[in-house]
Formats: sequence, C-alpha cells, structure tokens
Amino acid sequence: MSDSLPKYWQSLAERAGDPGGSAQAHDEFAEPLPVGVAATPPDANSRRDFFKLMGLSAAAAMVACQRAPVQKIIPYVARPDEVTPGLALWYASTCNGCSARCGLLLKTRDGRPIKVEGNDEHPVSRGGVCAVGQASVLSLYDASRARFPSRAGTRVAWTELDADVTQALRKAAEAGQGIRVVLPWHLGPTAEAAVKRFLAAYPTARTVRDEPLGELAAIAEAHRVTHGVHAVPDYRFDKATVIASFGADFLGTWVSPVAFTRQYTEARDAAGQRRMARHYQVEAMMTLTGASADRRFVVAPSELPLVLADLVRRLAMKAGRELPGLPTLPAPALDEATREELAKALWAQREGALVVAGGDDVATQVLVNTANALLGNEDRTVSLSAGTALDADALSLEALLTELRAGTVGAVLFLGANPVYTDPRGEELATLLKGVPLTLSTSDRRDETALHVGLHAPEPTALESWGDAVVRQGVVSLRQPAVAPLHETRSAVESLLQWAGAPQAHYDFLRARWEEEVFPQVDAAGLGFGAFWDDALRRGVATLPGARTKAPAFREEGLAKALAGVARPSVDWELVLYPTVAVRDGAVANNGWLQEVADPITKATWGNPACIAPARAEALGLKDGDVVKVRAGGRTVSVPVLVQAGTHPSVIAVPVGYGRTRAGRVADGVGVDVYPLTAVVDGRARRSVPGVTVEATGEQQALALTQTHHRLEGRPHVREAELAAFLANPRAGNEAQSGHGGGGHSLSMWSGHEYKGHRWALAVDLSACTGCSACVVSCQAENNIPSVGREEVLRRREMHWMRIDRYYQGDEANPQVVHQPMMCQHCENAPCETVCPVLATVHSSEGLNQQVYNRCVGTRYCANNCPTKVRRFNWFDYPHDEPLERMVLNPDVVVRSRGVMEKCSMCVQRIQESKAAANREGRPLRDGDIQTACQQSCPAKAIHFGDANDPDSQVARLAKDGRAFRLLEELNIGSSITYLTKIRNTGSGSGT
Amino acid sequence: MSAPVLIGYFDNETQVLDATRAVREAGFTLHDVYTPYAVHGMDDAMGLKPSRLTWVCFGAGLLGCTLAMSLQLYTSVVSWPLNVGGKPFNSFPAFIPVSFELTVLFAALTTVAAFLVRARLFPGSRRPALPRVTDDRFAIAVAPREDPSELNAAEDLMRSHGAVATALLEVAS
Amino acid sequence: MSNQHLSPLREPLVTEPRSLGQLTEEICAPMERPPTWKWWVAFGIAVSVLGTGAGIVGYQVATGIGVWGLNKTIGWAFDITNFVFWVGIGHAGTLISAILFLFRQKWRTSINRAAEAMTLFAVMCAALFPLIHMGRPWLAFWVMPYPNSRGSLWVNFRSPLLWDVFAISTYFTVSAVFWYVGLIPDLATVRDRAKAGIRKAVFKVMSLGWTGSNRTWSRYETVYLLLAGLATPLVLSVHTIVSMDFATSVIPGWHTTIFPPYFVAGAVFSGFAMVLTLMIITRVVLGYEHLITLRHLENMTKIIIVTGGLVSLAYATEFFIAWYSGNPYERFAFMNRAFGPYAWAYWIMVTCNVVSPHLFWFKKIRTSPAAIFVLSLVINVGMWFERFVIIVTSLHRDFLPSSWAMYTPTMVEVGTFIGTFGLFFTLFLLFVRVLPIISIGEVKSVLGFARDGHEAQPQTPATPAAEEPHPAAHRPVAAVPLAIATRKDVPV
Amino acid sequence: MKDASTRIPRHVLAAGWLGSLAALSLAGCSGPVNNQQGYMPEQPVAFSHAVHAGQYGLDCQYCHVGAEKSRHAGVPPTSVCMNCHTLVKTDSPEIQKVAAAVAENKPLAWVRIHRLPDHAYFNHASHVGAGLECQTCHGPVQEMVRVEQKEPMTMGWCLDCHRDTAAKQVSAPKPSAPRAGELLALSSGAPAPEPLKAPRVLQPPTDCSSCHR
Repeated sequence: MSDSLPKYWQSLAERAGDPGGSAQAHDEFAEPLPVGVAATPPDANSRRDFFKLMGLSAAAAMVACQRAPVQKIIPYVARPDEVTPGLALWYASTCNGCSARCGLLLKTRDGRPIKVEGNDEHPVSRGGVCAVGQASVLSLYDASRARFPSRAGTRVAWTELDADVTQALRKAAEAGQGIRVVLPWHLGPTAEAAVKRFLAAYPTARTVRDEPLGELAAIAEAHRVTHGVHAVPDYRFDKATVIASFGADFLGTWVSPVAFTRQYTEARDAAGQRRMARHYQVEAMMTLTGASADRRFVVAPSELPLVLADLVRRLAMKAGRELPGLPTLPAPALDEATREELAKALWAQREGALVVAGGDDVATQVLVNTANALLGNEDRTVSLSAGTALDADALSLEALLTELRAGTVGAVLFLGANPVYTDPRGEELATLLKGVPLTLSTSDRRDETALHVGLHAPEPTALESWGDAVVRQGVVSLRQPAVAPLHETRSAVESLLQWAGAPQAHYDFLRARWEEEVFPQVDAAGLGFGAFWDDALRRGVATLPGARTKAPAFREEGLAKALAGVARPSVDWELVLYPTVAVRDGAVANNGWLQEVADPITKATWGNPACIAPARAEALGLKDGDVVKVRAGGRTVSVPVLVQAGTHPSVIAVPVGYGRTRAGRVADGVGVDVYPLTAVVDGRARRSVPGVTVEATGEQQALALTQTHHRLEGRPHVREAELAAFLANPRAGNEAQSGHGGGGHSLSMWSGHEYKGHRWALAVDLSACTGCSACVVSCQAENNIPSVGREEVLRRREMHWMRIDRYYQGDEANPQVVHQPMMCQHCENAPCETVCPVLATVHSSEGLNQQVYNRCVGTRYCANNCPTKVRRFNWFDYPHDEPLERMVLNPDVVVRSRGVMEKCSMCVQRIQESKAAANREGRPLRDGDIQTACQQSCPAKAIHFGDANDPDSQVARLAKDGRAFRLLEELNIGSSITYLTKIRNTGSGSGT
Repeated sequence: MSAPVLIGYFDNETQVLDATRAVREAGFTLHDVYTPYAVHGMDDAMGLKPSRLTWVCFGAGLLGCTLAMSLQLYTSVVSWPLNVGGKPFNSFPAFIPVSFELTVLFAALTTVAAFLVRARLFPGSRRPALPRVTDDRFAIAVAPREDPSELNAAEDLMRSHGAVATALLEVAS
Repeated sequence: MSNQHLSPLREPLVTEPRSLGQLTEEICAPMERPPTWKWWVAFGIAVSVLGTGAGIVGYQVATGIGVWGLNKTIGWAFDITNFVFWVGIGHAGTLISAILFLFRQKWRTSINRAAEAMTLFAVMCAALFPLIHMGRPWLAFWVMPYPNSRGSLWVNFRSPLLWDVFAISTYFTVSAVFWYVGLIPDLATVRDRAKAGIRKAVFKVMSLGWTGSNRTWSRYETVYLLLAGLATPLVLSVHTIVSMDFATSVIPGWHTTIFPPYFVAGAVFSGFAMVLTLMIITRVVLGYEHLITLRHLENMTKIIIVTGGLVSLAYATEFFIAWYSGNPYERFAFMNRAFGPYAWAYWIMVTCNVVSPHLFWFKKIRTSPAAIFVLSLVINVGMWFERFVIIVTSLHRDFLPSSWAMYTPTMVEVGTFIGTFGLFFTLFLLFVRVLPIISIGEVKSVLGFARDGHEAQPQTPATPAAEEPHPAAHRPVAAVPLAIATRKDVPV
Repeated sequence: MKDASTRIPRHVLAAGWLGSLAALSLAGCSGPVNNQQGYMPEQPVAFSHAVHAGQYGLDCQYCHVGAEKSRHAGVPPTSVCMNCHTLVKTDSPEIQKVAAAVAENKPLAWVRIHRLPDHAYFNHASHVGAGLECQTCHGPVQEMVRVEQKEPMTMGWCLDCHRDTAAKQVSAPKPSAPRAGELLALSSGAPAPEPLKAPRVLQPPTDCSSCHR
C-alpha cells in the first residue's frame, strides 16, 4: 500500500503547483485574473477553488494519520553564487512610473522580484516610493503584457522585425520622407544618446515629444519664453517658508511628488524646528495638495491665470518694477483682501517664497516664472540651474499630424507613447497611420496605439531593464534589472541602436557612456571607473559635483506675446481632466493594486467618477452615482458623478486614465475614457475645458467607495492645533488626552500583563501625513493582500490591512481636510481577543495582537468587536493562482484561504527577520533595524515603528510627546499606536 | 417455589386510594399498586418513604461544577496560559457560565440515569403491564400469606372497597 | 383523597366530562388513524421549504459566506438575528413545563408536551446558525476543548461564543431528557393500546417497560420535580448567556448591563407567542378545544402582557441610560436606531412589541382565538426585528465614522431563514403524527379537577381495551387454581 | 493554506466531501494530517547519508549550505555531487544518473520527507544559530541509508522543545559567522561593532506569530 499510494499522489502532486510544478504546470491564459474571480464570486472559478479545497481534504482524509501527498524538492543543477534559497537579494534601481525617477530598492527572492522599496541613499526621493512605484512589481507579472515581437499581431522573430524596420527606414530616408520617433520627455541620458545616434543615422529623422499630461512641456516652454532655456527647474519646497500653489498637485502627481512630499514635510516640521511654512493653495477642485493646505481658495480654472496675473502685478508694485508685458486683465472672482494677503505673505518672505502652478497652460507658467523672478528666489526655492533640460527641437504631436496629413512621413516609431489613447486627436492619428509605410510601437503591451501600428517591438518593464536618469543637475540615477526579461522583449535602446546600425547591448552601451561622460565629472581621486561603477550600482545613484552653470536671467520681452491668450472667458461648466494619485495618465492602469487603492480624496476605486460641488449637485438634484452626459468639442461621455466637497461650483472634474480598451484584463472597461474631451488650443492639448455641457441622464451607477461618511461627528479621533497655539502649549488641541501617551487614569479590574522583552509600537504623525496612500499599496505588496475587485468593494469588502481615513470639517464648499492612517491598533486589552472562541487571536509576549489564520474558524465576532474596524474577512477564496501573478507573493507571509479573518500584523515577518539577524550577529537589536512596509515607503516619513520598552527609541519618545494621543482611550483598550496632533498654520486664532 | 399474588382492579382514584389504605391497615403486604397516572396521596396510602434521588442529583451537580471549573483552570492557567485581551490567565468570572451549564447537565443526566436504573426501566424490558392500568384501570397487588383463606379475606376487603374484578396471579420469584 | 376536588370556586380544566378511557382514546386517536389530506398538504409544503433551505445552505457552504450581504463593518446580521430569534422561541416550552410546574399551575398539563417539543425543534433551528455562520464550518469542532497534538491548544473560555456552545447544547440535552421522561408513561399507554406490529415493537422499546407501578410513579414524580428545578435556572441562563454575546462586547448599543433580564423577558415573550400560534392551530385541526381551552389561551395572553411590558420597560431603560450615561457613542447609537437609516426596522419593532400586546387588555380579544392568533404572529415578527435592530443598527455605525456602512440581506440569507421554518414545521408535523401531543397522564390527573370524582367518570367506558374479555373479570373465586396455572408473568 | 492552488477535477467533489468529513473525524484523533512520522520514501538516486555523513563524516552544511544563513537548509545543487564524483565511484549506476542530470542540465527531483504545512514558518538559520544539532529534529541521519522522518513534527512537538529550552535557560554558542563590521574592523581601522554581551540565553518563542504569520 505504501508504495501504491505515492504513485497515486504523484499525479496529484504535479497538479499541486509545488516549487517545480507551478511554473510549467498550466497555461496562464486559461486562468482568470484574481480580480475577475473575486468580483463575481459565485461563478465557476471560485466554485472550482472550492473543489480544490475539497479535493485536498480528500487527499488529507485518505492519507490522514499516515501519508500526505508527495512533494518534490527540485534543487538547482548549478546554483548561482549570489542565490541562497530563502534569502532575499536587494538591487538598487530607478523607478520608471512617472517622470520623477525616484530611487528604488528591489527585493528579490529566489530570483523573483517581490517588493519595491525606497532607496534611502537616493538624494531626491530619499527612501520614499509612491503607490505607482510600489505597484510596478505587480505590473512586471502582468499577464496582459506582450510576450514577443509581432507584425500585425502575429509573432515574428526579432531578426525578421529588425530587417523590416531597417529596410523601411532606409527607404524612407532615401525617399526623403520624414522618420518620426514619438516619445515622452524623460528618457534618461543614455536613452537620449541612443536616440541621437538613431537620428544621426537617418537624416530625415526627428523626435516628437508627447506626454498626456502636458505639465513638463508647459513649464519648459514657459522657461523658453522667460529664461530662454527649454528646461524644468528644480523645486526646493524644503527651503520654502511660504508656498503658493495655483492648482499644482505637487504632493500627489505634479512633477516629482515623492521628493516634494518629503521636502514639504521638512518645511512644515513645526515640532522639530518650531516654525512651519505656510501653504496657500488656489485651485478649482480638491487635490491631495489642497487637502494639506493651510489656506485654500476655490477658484474657477479660467480664473486661475487672472488671480496669478493679479498677484504678479501686486508683487511688481511692491518690487517697484514696471512690467509693460503684463496685459491688463479683468479682476478675478477672488476677493481683494485675499489677493493682497497672498501678495503680502509672499513678498514678506521673498526668497523663502515659492510659487508653482499646475496644468498645461504655458501662459500660466510664464506668470509663475515672472512671480518667482520678482520674488528673486532663484537658486533658493526654485533653481533653474539645477533643473533638467528637455529636448528643445522636438516636434509637437500637432506638427506630426500635419505632416501625416500631408503624407510626407515614411515612418513613425512610438517609444513608450500611446497617443491614440491619450490624445483627443487619437482617432485621426490612428487613421492617418494607415498611410505610413512603417509604423511601430515599443509599448509593453499591444495597447491602443500598438493596435494601429504595423510592428510591435515590446519593451521589458523597468524592473527587467537597464537605464539611467538625471533627476537633478548633478544627480544621475542608475537603473539595473532585478530579473532577466520574463518575455521575449528588448529594450527600446537596444532596438534603436540596432536600427541605427550600431547594435550594442543596452548594458554595454550604458556602461560605456558612463565611463566616457559620467565618470570624468566625478573627482574620483585614484578610484578607477570599475570601483566607481560598482559603487554607483550598489547605491543606485551617482552624484556629480560638476560646476553649476549660472542660471540665465529673467527677461520680460516675451511676456506680452506669451500672455496674449491668458484671458479666457469663464464659461459655466468648466471641465477639468486630472490624473489620480494611483492611475495617473492610465499607462499603469492594468494593475489590481492601483485600481483598488482608494483615491485619497474621493475614496473611489475601480472607476473615475466626476466630482461636482455639493451646492451645484443640490441645485441640479444630483447625488452620488447619478450618471451625467458631458459634452465637449462635439464629443460626449457619460460618467457617474460624485459630490465632492471643495470643488468649484462651475467645475466638473474627471480623472483621466480610465476606460482603457487595450490595457489588459484588469483595466479594460473600468471607468470611462475622458481623454477625447481634452481641448486642443492652438495645437496644444489642454486638460481644462471651459464651456462644456452637463446633463443628467437619470441613470444610476454604483460607486465603489471605501468611505461613505466624511465627518467626524465631533468625535476626538483626530486632534489638531493651530501653529501659534501649539508653540505656546505643546499639548494644544490634545488636552483631552489623559497623561502623556495614554494609559493614564483609566481604571482596570486587573493588573494586566507585563512585557519583559520588546514591546512593538507605532507612531503616526498626522501633521506629516499627506494621505498619498503609498503605505496602503506597500502593505498590500508586503502582506499578500488580495485585490478583490469592484463588486466586492461595492459590498464594502476591500481587504486592505491599512487604510487612510479622510475627514472633512467646516464649510463643505471649502472644507478643512485631515488624513488618518488606520491600521490594527494592537490594543493591550484587545476586545477582539477576548471574544474569539478558538484562541485564533491572542496577544504575543511582545505586545502584538496576533491573528492565527490557520486556527480561525471565521465567526467574525472579533471584527464586530473591533472598535476601529480594521479586521478583514476572506469572504471567498480570493485566489492567487494566476501563475505569473503568483510570482509576486511574499514567501514569508502565508496566503490566507477562504473563511478566515486577517489584519495588520505590524509586519511581524520583518520583525522576526531582523531579530534573527541580530541574534546571528550576536548584537542587540537597534532602533530602526526594523521598518514596517508602510513606514519604509512613506514619502513623508510620517510613520515610526519601534520598541516602546526601549526608552530611547523614537517611538517611546514620541509616545511621551505632547502631541501624542491614542484612539478611544476611554474604552481602556490600550492602543499601541500613537497618533500625533495635526498642526495647521492657517494664521487664524485657533486650528479647528 | 412461587407465591401467588392477588390483584384487585378498580375503576376510580378515590376507591383505589381507600382500598390501598385498608389493605395495608388490614396487615396484608402490599406488593404494589398500578395506576394510569400519578395518584395524589397514593404514596402515604402505600406508606412509601421519600426517594433518595435528590441526593444523587445534588452530588452529580457538585461533581459537574468541580469538573468544569478544574477543566477551565487547567486549560487556561496550567496547560497553556495565553494572554487573551490582557485578561489574567485565571479569569474566574468568565469561567462561571460554563461551570453553571455543566453543573446542570451533570445533575440532570445523572439523576435520570439513576432513576431508570433504580426503577429498572430500560429498552427491551420484557415486563408486561396489567391490562388497562396504563389506560383507565387501577390495580392493587397483594402478596398474601400461605393460608389460602387469607386470599378470600383480602379479596373481600378489596371488593368491599369497590374492586370491579380480582385475579390470582403466580409470581415467578 | 385530596381537597382540591371539593373547591367549588375553581373552574374545571377539562371543560367537558370525560372518562379516563375516553381521554386516552381522544389523545391517541390522531396517531392511530391515517393522516388527513390537510396534514399531507402541510407536510408537503414544510418538507419542500426545508429542502430548498438545505440546498441554499449547501450552496453557501460551498461558495463562502460572501454570498451573504455582510461586509467589513457588519459581520453579523441575519445569521445571528435568526439564532437569537429561534433560541428565544425555544424558551417557552421548558418555561411552561418547568416553571409553571414548580408554581403548581395545573392548567399547563394540556400544553406542556407540545410546548416542549416546540422548544426542541426551535433550538435545533437556532443551533444551525452558529454553525453555518462560520467561515469554515467544517472546523466547527475546534470549539470543543479536547486534547490535541497542537501542544494541546485549548479553547477560549472567556469568549461568550464558547459559553453559548455549552449553554445551547446543555439546554437542548436537558430539554430533550425532560421531554422524554415526561413521555414515558404515555408511551406505555400507547404501547398497551397498540396491536402487535411495528408500533407495538417501537413503543415497547421506547417505553422502557413502564408498568404504572406506583413505586416507580413516586420516584418518577421526584425526578420530574428535580428536572423542573434544574431546567428553571437553565432556561434563564441560556438567554442570559446569549445576551452576553452582545453585552460583553464594546460596541455601543451592545455593551449594556440590562441585556440578560431584557433578553430573557423577550424570549418568554416571543416563546409564548409561538406557543399560542401552534396551539391555536393544533386545537382546531385536532379538535382539542375542550383540552386546550380558551382559559389556556387567556392565561398565556396574560403572560404575554406581562413580558411585553417588561420588554417595553427594557427599551425605555436602554434609551434613558444611553442619555443618562452621557457617553456620546451610546447616545448616538440609540438616536441612530430610532432615527437613522434603519429607523423603519426600529419602529416596526416598537409597534409589534410595545403597542400590540396591550390589545390583550380587552377580554374580547383575549378570548378570540382568531385575534390571538394574529397578534401572536405580529409579536413574533416584532421580536425578530428586535434582534435585527440590536445587531445591525449597533454594528453599522460604531466608533469611527470612516467605516460606517449599510447592510442589505441577500436571497441566500432570506432563503436560509425561511428554510429553518421548513425544518421547524416538518419536525412539528411529524411529532403530531407519531407521539401523543398532550400529556395523557397529567391530564388524567387533573380530570377530576374541580369536579366530584364519581360524577366525573360515567360507567360507560367504550374503549377498545375494554372489548377484549378481562381474564379475571367473571371468574368465580373457586377457579383460582386454574388461574394459578395460567398466569406466571405478574410483575414484581 | 496552499490548498487553494491544488487542482482537482469536478468529479472528485463527492469524494471530496466524504474525504473532508473523514479527515475531520481523524484530525481530532491522530493529530494534524501532516504527521508523517516514519515516512521513508524511495529517492530518485539511492544516496546514502550513512556513507557520506556517517562513514566519511562530511559536515551536514557541506551540502545543506542554507542551514545556517537561510530559512531553508536546501538540497545541494546537483553539481555539488560532482565535486567529488567526477573522480570517485564514477562507474556506479547511481552516480551515472547524477552525472547524466548534470550533463543535460536537468535537476533531480528529490522526494521531500521533512515538511511542515505552508501555514507554519520554520527558519533553519535561527535553530542552527542557536546551536541545535541537526539530529535533534532529523534523527540520526548519519546512520540512515535511506532517510526517514523520525520525529512527529507536530506543533505540540515543536512547542515541547521550545518550552523546555526556555525553562532550562540554555545559552547559545558563539555565532560561527563573523559579526557585521568585524571583518571591516580587522582590515581597515574602522570602528569595531559593540562588544558581544554575555552569550545570549536562548528564549525560544512560544508566540503564535513566531510560526504563523
């Protein structure tokens, strides 16, 4: 029998997807994405999963008491030296999620990247990563990526493709037809070098730069006007003492949010430096940045330039300067006093002042430059000399279109651009492309543009490829792959070199370039290039002391011309198309984590509802979920509305990046595509569109929101104080707190347990937290938390162990906002523990509230009795069985099955890893050795983890701080999480 | 050898009560009385002593309580003390409900068991009942002395108290 | 001879003169004649509902609790509501048989058997929910403390859910035993009436060889008294413990010391309502009007008035204390109940439980079976909503406004609930068919109640038992020796 | 909890039901289903620990390199065998199997013997680092011709050892691996790491989350 059994199980074991099996076991296309499954659980999939369970227990039963199914161990034939099964390897690299280029550390286990973390040594992002960066590791395993080069959708060999391309290019060049390379602004110096080499190879070749969110373009263009350089300056919010932002969401999506967030919190560290930069935000809709502002003014989009112009005039007056170029404009809607206050505040600080503006309007940016010039803050809060120059002689998409219409183009290559989807002229472009002999795209999937091109030469993702980027003058960030390309892809650089006739591996090209151009700039005394290179690889970044060029002076000649078009009539219903923190321009949309993380402001997931002002909604009788028709420029889109506090009454604001059709299984058909509504003003796409019509359709569409009640109902869960009050009394706004850091007076029937060794605790600084939600995604990645999909979120069943509660207070036309990260409070007297009948949740000797999944029988009593409602129940099997997607799972955290409760474990796996390491090295554990996932990736460094029993640990210190308070102290639950009062600098008498 | 038993059948409660008392006072040994329902006052008519089952019940309850309490203390304090919600290992008040329930359970089950054993009631018991005594008849069973004349005396006594019929039955001893 | 016979003041409990034999006949008749078409229809419906329910539960267990409408904020709703509802109903039975017995309430005799049966079936329905509401019901046995290979990982005796496990199982066991002990003499009666055959055999086994010996009767009375004495605190403890599921938690609206008495009162309230519902049906269908008399119904309506009053008082107290405590969360929880999104449920509850019982002050209503029937249903509805209100409205808006949510049941939940009614009535209908639903022995003992003994029994017993010639009846004393030869089986 | 990823065709459902019931009934009586005490399956290559570890006294970690630094002790890469067996006993058919595997770069699939369920986390490094003998858990491997699971490897079994050790106040041996910074300190005059305090007294955890997380 004992030998007959193994034979029987052999077959089963192969199905069991064990180390060897999983990879080749079965065809992933047959597998549904976890999202799809979770969304409509009672379908074949989840039932199948049930059969699986049953099947396994059948196995269990037949072999109970004697034999379990046979498992195989498949060792390496020859193990790579650096790999030790079970040990993580870290690679320093550079993010490619947006144009910010933050520094990353890629964690790999047994060759698989499983986690993205911030690189502390990176001088710009300094250890922070945003949600998009975090999620890039999931995109790596995206099953919808292209797996091979193709011609019209059918697979071809690279050689074949190269032959086609080079031939077509030669023909075009000989025929004198244009060769156009469409690419985004930031490729990084090496890639740019490759492009140059390509352009050199084909005289008729030129670049076309196109980015869906025209911010960089506008800023660079404005500087061409005011400073004569086509560049984006380097902003230094950390040096600012007054910040005036005109619709720039610099904490959320604008230019380099992660870096700015860190700088911002430093500039506003009231507790640390006893002062705090005041932040004015003038905007049309509630942005993440506006939510943190001290003084926020709601102004219609078309009014923004007027307010700005008015500001410039006032500054000029104070500066005693004439600005003939400044046109006389109608007075903006914002009241006189406010405008004067703003001007005064900025002028008072002058060099410490910083003015920024969002959007894609060049005129606005020109005004911003003028304001900054008048304030004379160059090289202090804004530094053009440290900025990054953008390709000056690139064509615009409009130019390309005209050429295409004229039929003078022989080849169009799309390098990581997807204009057919992101541009209102996409349709026309698609049709025009048909007439072009050679059309090619290098996108990582057959997206909307790739669908209309002849050849598809897919690129690997950033985690699989080399690269570099200039993040600031003198700071070059290096990108190295954490894994060999999963599919038959080739980096665009290699492709370009190949087609330019100078084939070279990306790595060699990169290294060579660094040796020739980067290395000479460092004064590496004696240190050879090899050492420098290794160091750069290890740190992921190289800093070049290279002499700063003097920034060109401000010149007002261009003003008049540039500002001619400023005064746009403010027509009712102005449409604002904006990027969300998670999905951005939509390129990363096919990612379950990013779709499921709630928008920090609207709290919407899996869709892009249109925000309208409460007053306006009431007037029109619209409520959340009512579908409206938005008509602009002859195009109509139906979108559900969401009544959003702080929106301008005449504004309807809709996120872009949704409604994709060729992104993949996750994103296709989620939300609506509003790019077609983008206006085109003299050849430039403009995402703020005045004069659109909005009409109710009477239809309803449920919104998948993770929070539906927005007011605190006067409860003291969040406490805040005005700066002045705080400086006078460190416990301002926190008087309710008994004693420092809780415990306090509350009586107890028993003496409680003592924690001899460590006692883990968290501290969260509400003053620092901007609500960017990077921590939420980080937590999801670290702890194998499933994305459950729209249907389940609609049922209020999202699984996030950590969420960010967002509350409004005051006038809903322009409320004050506060964000509160909320995770398991690891209460000393945890209500959840007492009520579990089977001891599935008990307290550890180190103060953790442990949840033992495999003991849980799922009564849900603990969740009911949890005062903070942070426990999450597995309503179904949210399967992780898409073979590619499963690669992202963290092997140190168990995957929870159906019917069990789960919740924040304070990253206990990290705690134990560090403890084990310390033990092995025979040293005591140091404060900071352990970083929870949320803490590590927080761009604002608002979360602190440590041992409360160690008096000099930061957590212990913060717990004693005057700002420290704990949730629901009156329940005597003894929360282990310390929150720190939020400090505002509104200048008004009291904070609330 | 076996002794005959004289059965007297009655139709109503009052008669059988009187008869029983009379028979006993006349000095006959009452074998037993059979009734369709619990006749009030029959116990003292027959001169039965109160049952001792109450003590069984009390003891069992005590046992149940002790077992329950010790189980809870052993598992929560001795075997594997766990910090549950910051409560002390010996959360005595929390142990009361279970102890109470088990007390009742033990008491009830044991008492009934004891009763069944004592009354020799068990599935598959072959003892037949006298005709109609589970329906509408009452019967007195007298164990007479050897002298047959006594039989008649007893029979007359019962008839005089309204016995509707009598019979002499053999008892297998 | 007991004095009760002589009281001219009391009314007879059995309204029409009956002989012992006739009683036996009447009560046993339904189980001896073949079922009527009415019964078949009722049974058919019940079984099909039960079947559907079973199917739905199967589907839920196979797919996951997700098929219910619960969410991260509201972890319990229909499941526990139904649980408490059924447990509540399960209280009247034991209460009637135990407490009224201790209070020497003779009128209970003709309803206690059915009431106890109802208790058992209701508790079965109740016990279903804690089981299927688990995420992994197949591991339910983990709530039992048994030595194991996990370092002997035991259970958490501090958890009210665990107390529930013990309370409910004890309650079920003891009630069942109590019920069976009460049945034994009647089982014997049925046995002796039955001709040879399956029924005879079955009842022979079940009646454990009962002979009606008075020595046994006397012990039997003691045991019955003891059981009653045990069952009384038990019945109170069970709902006390159920109420602790909520009372020991921290959730505003649950965390209330008044819950134990409040729940017990509510349980009795709903229990009696259910007994009324069933009794009124039974007495009509089986023609037991003279056994289950208007007086019985009236007494029960009086109890309902009292318990209804208690419940109303509890509602009021809750509100007062919520305000008086000054605890903002408590205050909010109760305002939210009465005026929040689930206000409709709250007001249904109030109308049914606070207002409707007071109609019983009117003799007319109290004595009209139809009216009583309707009101009993109304009260059952109200009591279901009471539990729903307590559970859902407390959970859906607790401490942090960020996690406030709404709950709407799915068809699966509703179906499961209806299914339990299928189970309940299937069992009850079977019970009506196979067992004497009125305690023959006890009713006989009160037959003469307030009626002179001799007049009570007309000498015309036309019972089938009488037809078979009695062996000793017409035999001359001289023939004794013959008899001696014949009978050897006299019990000793 | 890897259950979720095993595949079973639908027609096994019935069997599944019965099976699960049976499993549950047994689970109580005889401990967790993964208790395979005495499991001694046949291996693809008849490798004898008795010869290598016993007779020739090879150190366990010569092959199982992960044991002191990783959670997995690891099965040696096939190439490791060839370190010696390119010369030794090359004629043995078993060795030829190995050689063949290396030649065609196809890994040998060994049958796993000691295994914990997926929901139980175990770290070899911590245990080896605490000076635990391999034999304590794996039995006298150096005497086994074919390896067998000697110990029950149930949760209770783990806990007993943890509890005893904690009670006995055993202290760990000096870490074999050089401590962080030590080498650096030796080579360049960098500051040495803080001196080692008295040898660490072992406190094996009995918290749930030490193994279940």
